[in-house]
Amino acid sequence: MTTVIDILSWVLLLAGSIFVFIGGIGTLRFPTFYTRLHAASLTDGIGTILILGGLVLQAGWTLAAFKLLAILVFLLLTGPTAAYALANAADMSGMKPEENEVSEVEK
Amino acid sequence: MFYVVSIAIMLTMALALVRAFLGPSVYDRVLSVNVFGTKTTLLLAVIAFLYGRPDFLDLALAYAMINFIGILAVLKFFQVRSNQQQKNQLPGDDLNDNRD
Amino acid sequence: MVTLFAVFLLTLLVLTAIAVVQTKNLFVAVMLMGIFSLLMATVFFILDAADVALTEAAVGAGISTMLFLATLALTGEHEKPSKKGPWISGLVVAITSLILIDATFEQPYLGDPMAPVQQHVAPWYLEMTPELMDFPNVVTAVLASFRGYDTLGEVFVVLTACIGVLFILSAGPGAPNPKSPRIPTAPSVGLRHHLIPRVVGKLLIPFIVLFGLYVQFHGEYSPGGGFQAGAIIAAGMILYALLEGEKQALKVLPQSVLIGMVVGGAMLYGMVGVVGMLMGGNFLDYSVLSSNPVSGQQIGILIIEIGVGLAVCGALLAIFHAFAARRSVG
Amino acid sequence: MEILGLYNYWAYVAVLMIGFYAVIAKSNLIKKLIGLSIFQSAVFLLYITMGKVDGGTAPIIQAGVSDQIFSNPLPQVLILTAIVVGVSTLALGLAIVVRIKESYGTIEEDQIHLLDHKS
Repeated sequence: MTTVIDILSWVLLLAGSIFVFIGGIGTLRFPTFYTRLHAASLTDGIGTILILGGLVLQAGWTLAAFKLLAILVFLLLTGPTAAYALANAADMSGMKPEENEVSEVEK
Repeated sequence: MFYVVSIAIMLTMALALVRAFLGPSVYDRVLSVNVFGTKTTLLLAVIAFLYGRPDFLDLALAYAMINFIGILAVLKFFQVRSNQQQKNQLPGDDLNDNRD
Repeated sequence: MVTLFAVFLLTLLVLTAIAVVQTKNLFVAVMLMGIFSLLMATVFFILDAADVALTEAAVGAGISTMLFLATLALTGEHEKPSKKGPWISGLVVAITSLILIDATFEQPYLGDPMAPVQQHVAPWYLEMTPELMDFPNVVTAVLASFRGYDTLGEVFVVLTACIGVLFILSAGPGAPNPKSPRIPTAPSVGLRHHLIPRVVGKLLIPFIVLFGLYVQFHGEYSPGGGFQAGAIIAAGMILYALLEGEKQALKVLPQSVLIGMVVGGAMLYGMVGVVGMLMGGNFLDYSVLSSNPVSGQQIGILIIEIGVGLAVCGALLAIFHAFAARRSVG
Repeated sequence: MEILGLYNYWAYVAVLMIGFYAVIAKSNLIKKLIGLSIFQSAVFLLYITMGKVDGGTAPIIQAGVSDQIFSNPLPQVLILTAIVVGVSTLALGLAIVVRIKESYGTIEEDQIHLLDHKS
């Protein structure tokens, strides 16, 4: 039973790190701000769920698992909020997605 | 296994850092600070397991909280500044080309 | 292996520091300072300093970023190019760094258990903490009891700095004037127009304060204590001020209450020492506070940690409000 | 690991000198304060580096585990308080910068000198 849980947790951790890393590449390589935001915030969500889920399986029924779940809930609430707030602030400042795309390509 | 995860997270941190250096707009930099913060939270959680001391997860929780408050503080800063610019009718420095 | 992590993170740290110094936009510099603090805190954690990492995260990445942003809102964010050439400064820095690097070759290697610093006092602290205080966090024990004088001094430094900031910022053209009503576009409106951050933020504030209290009262058993808890609770209250506006936040915790917290916290700390003297012990010797020296130590440490938490939380909040209340001039 | 044994100290020197350079070469007062913070962080790094013990763990004694090696708690205590004191002194510096901006209209050191000489 423990090996099954171990393998499952490793799969989750590995998948999480792949997602996180892909998100990192997207943050670096995408051409405009909004696309970068998209890459960062989406992979943040799934990467957090997978990595913390894998850690919860490692921790078992302990206080650590509860703390991990608290971190997970916290990150899942704050991550999208921060992404929304950022996109909103950028939009309010007059940085429009389509204009930005054109100007960025030209640069 | 934890090593693989932490190396992946650290590489992502490095990528986010490069984005923070490059910009070009301030929002890109704020975005990379946010990405960096969540990755630091995850890294700390993983390292707590790596060290075999999961009771240190408090730190990761604190990081997550502080990171969020920081982003909202930045948002507030943008709002205050745009208010000031409207009030003073200053030409205003264009946010979108902060290439330095 | 983990040491290699530290090497990697330290390299990023140095690069971040260079980027902070060379950027001309101060807002960008402040953002990069946030990253710098997070990296620093992670390095501290890898180097086994969990308490310090918690403090650096709460204070360095949280509070000082907010203070810098509050100042930038008042002073503007563009650095003008300096006229004086960097050559002389560069030369001074180069010479100093050569001397310092030469000195590092005399240092013991990282983690050397035979290094002089590991031989004296510290083993005694580690050995005596379970015996004298009967709780696991040696850092809290050293902070609050073995080196209680130091900490008392630090609390009074925080108090003095808070008084200084309040004095400096209560005069001059930008000072908050209670007679003239604020114009509605002033910074005090908060994030009214941002519904989602407001709702989520307000939802999280109770949990942040609760977590702060946990850090405060669990500080003997896990990383934490008065300094960290004060900073975390202050950050939570600052979040409230950001969301609801200064006015509302000052209604919840008026400036007078905050100053009361700072002074009261420092006084509480000092009074524990005086009570110890009255009960026949030395200043800040908690063993006499109870018939059992171990529980006396625990009571004393609990009370002074509350004093530290109150003082730090009050000071940071009072300083933040002093900055936020000012109008930008010209 | 022998080669990397001094890496922390080199990183400390590098960060310290970057902060030092910002303090002496930059004329913007906020930049100077940022440099001071960096300088301060370098000192923290030095102390925490000195406290690390090989194979050690954070000085929080785990129940039921014997034979643990702990890192040195003393530098950690010194730095913990220094961080909080550091931020309060930073606030004092920033408050002075705000007042200078109001009185002189600028926070560039060379312009402040010019204004001082004119009057």
